[in-house]
Amino acid sequence: MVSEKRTALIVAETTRGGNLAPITLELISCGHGISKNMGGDVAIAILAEEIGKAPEDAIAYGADRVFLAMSPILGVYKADAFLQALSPIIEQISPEAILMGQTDMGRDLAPRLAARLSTGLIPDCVDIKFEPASGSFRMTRPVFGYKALADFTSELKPQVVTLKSRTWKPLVPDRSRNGEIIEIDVSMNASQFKTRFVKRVKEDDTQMSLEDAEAIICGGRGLGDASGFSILDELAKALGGAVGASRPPCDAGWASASRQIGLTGKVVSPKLYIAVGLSGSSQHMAGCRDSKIIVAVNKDPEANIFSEAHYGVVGDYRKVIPHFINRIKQIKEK
Amino acid sequence: MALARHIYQMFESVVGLENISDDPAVIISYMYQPFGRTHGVWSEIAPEAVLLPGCAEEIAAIARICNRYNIVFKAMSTGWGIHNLPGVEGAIVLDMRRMNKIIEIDEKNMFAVVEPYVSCIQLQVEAMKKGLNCHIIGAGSNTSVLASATSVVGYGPDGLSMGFSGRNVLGVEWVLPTGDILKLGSTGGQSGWFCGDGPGPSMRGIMRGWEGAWGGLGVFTKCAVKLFHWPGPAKIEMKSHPPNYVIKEPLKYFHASLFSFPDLEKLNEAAYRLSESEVGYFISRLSPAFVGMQMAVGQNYVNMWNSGMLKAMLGYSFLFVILANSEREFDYQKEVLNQILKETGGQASPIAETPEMQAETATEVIKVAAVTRSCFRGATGFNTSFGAMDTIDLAFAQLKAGAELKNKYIKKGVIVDDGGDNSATLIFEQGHLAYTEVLILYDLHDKESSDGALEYLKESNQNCIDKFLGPPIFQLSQVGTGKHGLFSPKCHDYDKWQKKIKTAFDPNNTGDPTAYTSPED
Amino acid sequence: MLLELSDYKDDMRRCIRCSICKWPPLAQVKSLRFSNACPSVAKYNFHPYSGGGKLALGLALLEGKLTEATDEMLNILFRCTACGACDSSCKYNAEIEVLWSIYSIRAHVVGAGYQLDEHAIITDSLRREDNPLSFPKSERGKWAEGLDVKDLSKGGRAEIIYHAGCLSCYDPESAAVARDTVKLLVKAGLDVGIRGAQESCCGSSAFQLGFQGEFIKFAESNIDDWNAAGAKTVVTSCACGFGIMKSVYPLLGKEMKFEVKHISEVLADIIKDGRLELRKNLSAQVTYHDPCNLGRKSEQYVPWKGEAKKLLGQFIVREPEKIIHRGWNGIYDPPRNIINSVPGVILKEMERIREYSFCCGAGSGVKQTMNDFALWTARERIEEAKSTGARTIITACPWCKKNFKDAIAELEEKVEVYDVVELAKQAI
Amino acid sequence: MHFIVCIKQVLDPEMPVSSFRIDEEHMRVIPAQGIPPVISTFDENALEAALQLKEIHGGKVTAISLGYKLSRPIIKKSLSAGADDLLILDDPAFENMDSFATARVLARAITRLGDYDLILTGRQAADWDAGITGQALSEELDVPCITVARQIQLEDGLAIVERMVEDGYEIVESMLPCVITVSNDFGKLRPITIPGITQAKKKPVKELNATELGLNPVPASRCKLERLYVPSRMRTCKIIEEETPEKAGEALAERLHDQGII
Repeated sequence: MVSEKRTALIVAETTRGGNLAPITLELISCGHGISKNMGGDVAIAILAEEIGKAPEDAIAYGADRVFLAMSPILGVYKADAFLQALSPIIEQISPEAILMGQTDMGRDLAPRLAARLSTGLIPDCVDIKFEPASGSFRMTRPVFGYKALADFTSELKPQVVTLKSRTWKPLVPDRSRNGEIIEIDVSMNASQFKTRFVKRVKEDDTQMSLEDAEAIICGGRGLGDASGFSILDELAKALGGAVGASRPPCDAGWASASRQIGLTGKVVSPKLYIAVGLSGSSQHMAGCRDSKIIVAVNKDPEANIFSEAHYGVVGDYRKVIPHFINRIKQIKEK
Repeated sequence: MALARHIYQMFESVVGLENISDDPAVIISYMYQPFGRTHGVWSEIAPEAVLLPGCAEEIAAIARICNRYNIVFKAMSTGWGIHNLPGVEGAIVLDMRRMNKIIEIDEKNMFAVVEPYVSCIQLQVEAMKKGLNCHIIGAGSNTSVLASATSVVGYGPDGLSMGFSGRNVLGVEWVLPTGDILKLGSTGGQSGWFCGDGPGPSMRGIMRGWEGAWGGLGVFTKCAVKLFHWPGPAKIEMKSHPPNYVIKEPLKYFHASLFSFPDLEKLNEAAYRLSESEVGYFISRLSPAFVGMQMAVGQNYVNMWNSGMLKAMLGYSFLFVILANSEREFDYQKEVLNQILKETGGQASPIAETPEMQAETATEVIKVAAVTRSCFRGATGFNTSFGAMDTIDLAFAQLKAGAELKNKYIKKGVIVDDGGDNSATLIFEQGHLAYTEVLILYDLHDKESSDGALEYLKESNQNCIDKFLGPPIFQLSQVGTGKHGLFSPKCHDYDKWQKKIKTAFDPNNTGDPTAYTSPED
Repeated sequence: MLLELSDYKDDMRRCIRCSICKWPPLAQVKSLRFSNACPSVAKYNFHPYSGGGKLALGLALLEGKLTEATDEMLNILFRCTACGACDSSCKYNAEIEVLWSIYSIRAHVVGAGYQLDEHAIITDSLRREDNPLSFPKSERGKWAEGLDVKDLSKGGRAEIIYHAGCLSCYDPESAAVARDTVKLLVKAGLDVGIRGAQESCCGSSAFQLGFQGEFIKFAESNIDDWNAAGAKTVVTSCACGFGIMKSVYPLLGKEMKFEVKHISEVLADIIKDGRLELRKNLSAQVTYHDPCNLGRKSEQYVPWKGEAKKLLGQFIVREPEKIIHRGWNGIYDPPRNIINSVPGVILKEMERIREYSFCCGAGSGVKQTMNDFALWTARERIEEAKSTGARTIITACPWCKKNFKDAIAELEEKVEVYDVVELAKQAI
Repeated sequence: MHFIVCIKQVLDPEMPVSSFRIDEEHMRVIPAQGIPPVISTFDENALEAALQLKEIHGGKVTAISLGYKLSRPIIKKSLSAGADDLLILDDPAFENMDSFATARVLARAITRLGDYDLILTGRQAADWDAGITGQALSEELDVPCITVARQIQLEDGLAIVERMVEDGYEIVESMLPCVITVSNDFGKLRPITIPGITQAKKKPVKELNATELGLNPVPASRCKLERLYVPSRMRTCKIIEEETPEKAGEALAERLHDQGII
């Protein structure tokens, strides 16, 4: 049964216990927007070992059709297994677009999927519009280390896209929505795959990962020495965020290299990014330029960071930050 | 057709791996030759390779290889000048830079023996340490002593007292196009280089004649040139800073004066009287534009020119320099000078008399270090016309004819408006010989200006013939192909004799014919 | 603003091929033996190795007569210390930017992806270790351990920032001189601070070798950091850095709230107004070597961008007027004043001095990548020094001193080499 | 063992922001004077991985580079670092290809090279930051693919790989041959040395164009670039002015709270 309706297919990401990961809600919200001006609907493929409230949540957050593929092998993400599970779903829907997150899974799976479907892929997309005239999509993504943006279109269908996290706001859940849940039988066994998952090790358990943190406090050369980072840790706790560093502190050994934010480090776009004692070089800004709100604390009014920040305080961070923390604590208690 | 590998390797074995190159970057850099061109800065013909020979024997070996494989070769020293590159395809360049020794300065017999890459300034400073001075050509002291003595023209304002390069050359070591090494004059054994005409027929006339063979008759590897008594100090200290270094101490018995005359005829007459009186160290008629461009550039020069001050001061004038060996001689020469001026109505301009101007003039007259300002700084392209070496009268006739013709082109706007009389008139051998080089400045990179300059040069040659002004010194060898066809019939068919000499000295045609004999016939 | 190669077209095609760039300004030639101005053409002889020869290459690249850079072309462009002798000789009679055309040809060629393999070592080191000498960044502050001076990398501000320079940070001998320099400044009561472990390269070798991208990053971050530290004066003893900070930093369009000075200027002032007394009698005959970057190359450079209009027929007038610096406004007298203020020391000048000084041979990466050429040039200069009768060379740059000492090591007749600061210290 | 490393020549990602200019009409970055192209930073990590594996397991490292008018000195840095031979695919047709076409051309060249044990690429190119070619290449060659590796071990025909994930790392095994894309956490490429440069001059370099690969015309790009521009981030920074830094800290907290940011 090949549906004539134009459908946007979401590939869901689930957490342990079978619930939807935050990125999936953002994907559904984006898919909902597209399907509206496409005059179509939103389908979602949930591939997992065990299913909690995922299908109901998916419908509540805007999905119309939920395709469930259950298998112990799908408990842990593995490209070959996910590709095999997805192909019958895609065949059945022949969607206009397939949306994934620009996440560990999306970055790995999307290129393989697009290659198999011989179709186009736009990774790390920050904007996607359906153009009724041409019947194809116009997508925008950052390139050249966030120094530029590029718009693409493509005639090929389905258009595979991975979306940058925290770009779309999830819809307000509406438990009264109704949607169809379709079970897909998946028969696969481990021996047929050439790769094998061994284990997953959680690092940095003390701190939240930089990619997920809502707020990031980043320290630079201006901290002067390693002791500066203890002040930033305190601020991070007060805001429930994580601490990062630009390259100089990592080179000087004040912070671990895994905490480095920048072109050759991690790329983040939290809601709030507080840059303390860092000049804002091009390599560093490439890692945080797309944060929603950037606050800069630096003693040099001419520092480049002030040309990229929304709010700024010119002064010595050792005097500014402690009082900033106290005030936050007072506000939080109220 | 690039040089065949085995031939390249032969040359390599002669001069050594690091002294030969045919890399495109090296070749293109040598092809940058703006001097004497009318259009652009690049030579049309690319040499096959550039070699840096170390001595006469190496050049002889190179010549023998060239004879066997029919390859044209031509030497260049500083590389500044017309016809530095061979004018035919498949030729090689011998850059003489490594042959830069002063073999000897013979104080007693007052001559120096130099290799091709010794420049006038280098010889001058070494000679002055022994109380001697050398003639420096008008173009500047960065030029090679040997080049102007053996192969290319060689005139300069100090010729009044020191003759010109052609007259100063004595013994010569000459690698013929065939590869034989010929020694002219008294260069054999212990008899030294003091005389240019050894036993047997003298070759000097054949070797260079009037204008030189421009590298068409092989390579001159050593030559002796006359030196002259230098009354000044052994070392000349400079003071002040660029762009005007000036001698620290004034020169004893030195005086430079700038005489202007009511008209050309009076200037002409004074020229005769001055040169026949056998006084003076340096004489040159300097045009207002020439002096103006020496001192200023860009808008400052234009303002100075438009003010008319230059024309008023230097309309028809001579720069005349006295440099005597003793007080009595100094007074005598000044006496002679004043008397001639009185009789010809010459006025000495007061500006030149100040100590600063005396020092500045002395620096430029002795060191000849800043001439390029007047010729090249104004408009990229520079050329000379007229200039046959003849009587003083003819020199001034050339000046008049040149000014007239130039004004026609100035009105067309294709050359720089330098008043038309921008030229240099030099006098030699006590007034026996003189000439006027009529200079034109134009823009090498502006087609209209380049075409205009080329047209002017052709018309100026025709002018020389129509008005019997004698063969022009530089144009003879470069305007269009069939170069000598225009002048040779009017000048006792010299071209035929030159071809006979070329064939005799260069049976396999390895010497570059371009500027010496017309290549095609 | 750093101009493009096409902006120098008018300069490159106005070379008249007069070869004056191969000699000192003619009026200053004093002997045949020491009448070379350009070490490159003096050693390699082919015309392209001279200033004018390189301009022809630049024009050929611009006009498409040369479509790619051959290995020999890279040799031509980089077997050259960018000492600027050709520039000051040519400018005696012309208004041609020879040195800046060469800088621009190098940047053009490098931008197109051509480079000498050895230069990859320098740029890798600059990108990873913030110095061109492949020493670890973590050891940058070692030279100043235990030194009684404000370390601004730990915060704080200072009136004067002493920028030691890469060689003074990593080369033991130069480091010793740098320590003495700091002691002298502190002794003279100046409010001086150093940036210790956070000091990074001034970018001068990157700029001169054509890697203008790397240079801009170092220059911009230095200007930011020096401004932030509230410095009124930045003092360095490295002439290479000084020359580029004076002539190129101002072109980046960033406000520089400080003045750049060479240590010899500061030292000469301190001695003149009595804060430092040179009492010991050293009774020595010395000669002084003018480092190119301290002298002619430290003059302010004014890039000209305008159009050439024609007056009086074909006479070319540049609009706006082209401001030409001829190299004589560099730092020449302070080091000489220091030498002359040492009792018993007699200064015997060499033939090639001041704006027509002859290079020591180390500049723009030559010491690191073509040491044979660096030593050849040094030997030429040492012979000239000996010709004055002196047996001690005083200079004002660690690079010159190091290159001279390396060359002297191979000569039998020993000659002493001291930085001008060492001379002053010996005389206190 | 035979390791193949794909290295791409890109515009220097660490060029100063002030020199980064785009020609919107031709949709390309205007090459700046004095800023040479570089080997993409992540591809250098891939090369380091190959060189380390070769030191342990022996064998040969082949570097492959694909593009148009590639700069030989820049690409040959791979040989100076230690690669044994270099295959340069240079053709006008290879200019502006997308990742999938690039994967197709690389796959054709690799199959021509004969057998291989491991293909290593950077996790993404430092210019268009796509991160597709490695995975597409594994599909073209029908071999497994492991992405964003930070450590690789080889044991009896298996690759045991630590790959980066958000909150730590995964350990995954794959049969050989396979494609592994390497992350910068693997570690920097070893510094270039003079001996490395002199040896590199003697190492074999092979050049092929599109026709010699039998791939003329090359596969068309699947997505069409419509516009390339520098987003104007005209942010006017609101500076919190107070008499003392301490007061400014407090005022900042209040301002962010009022704006609902904290």
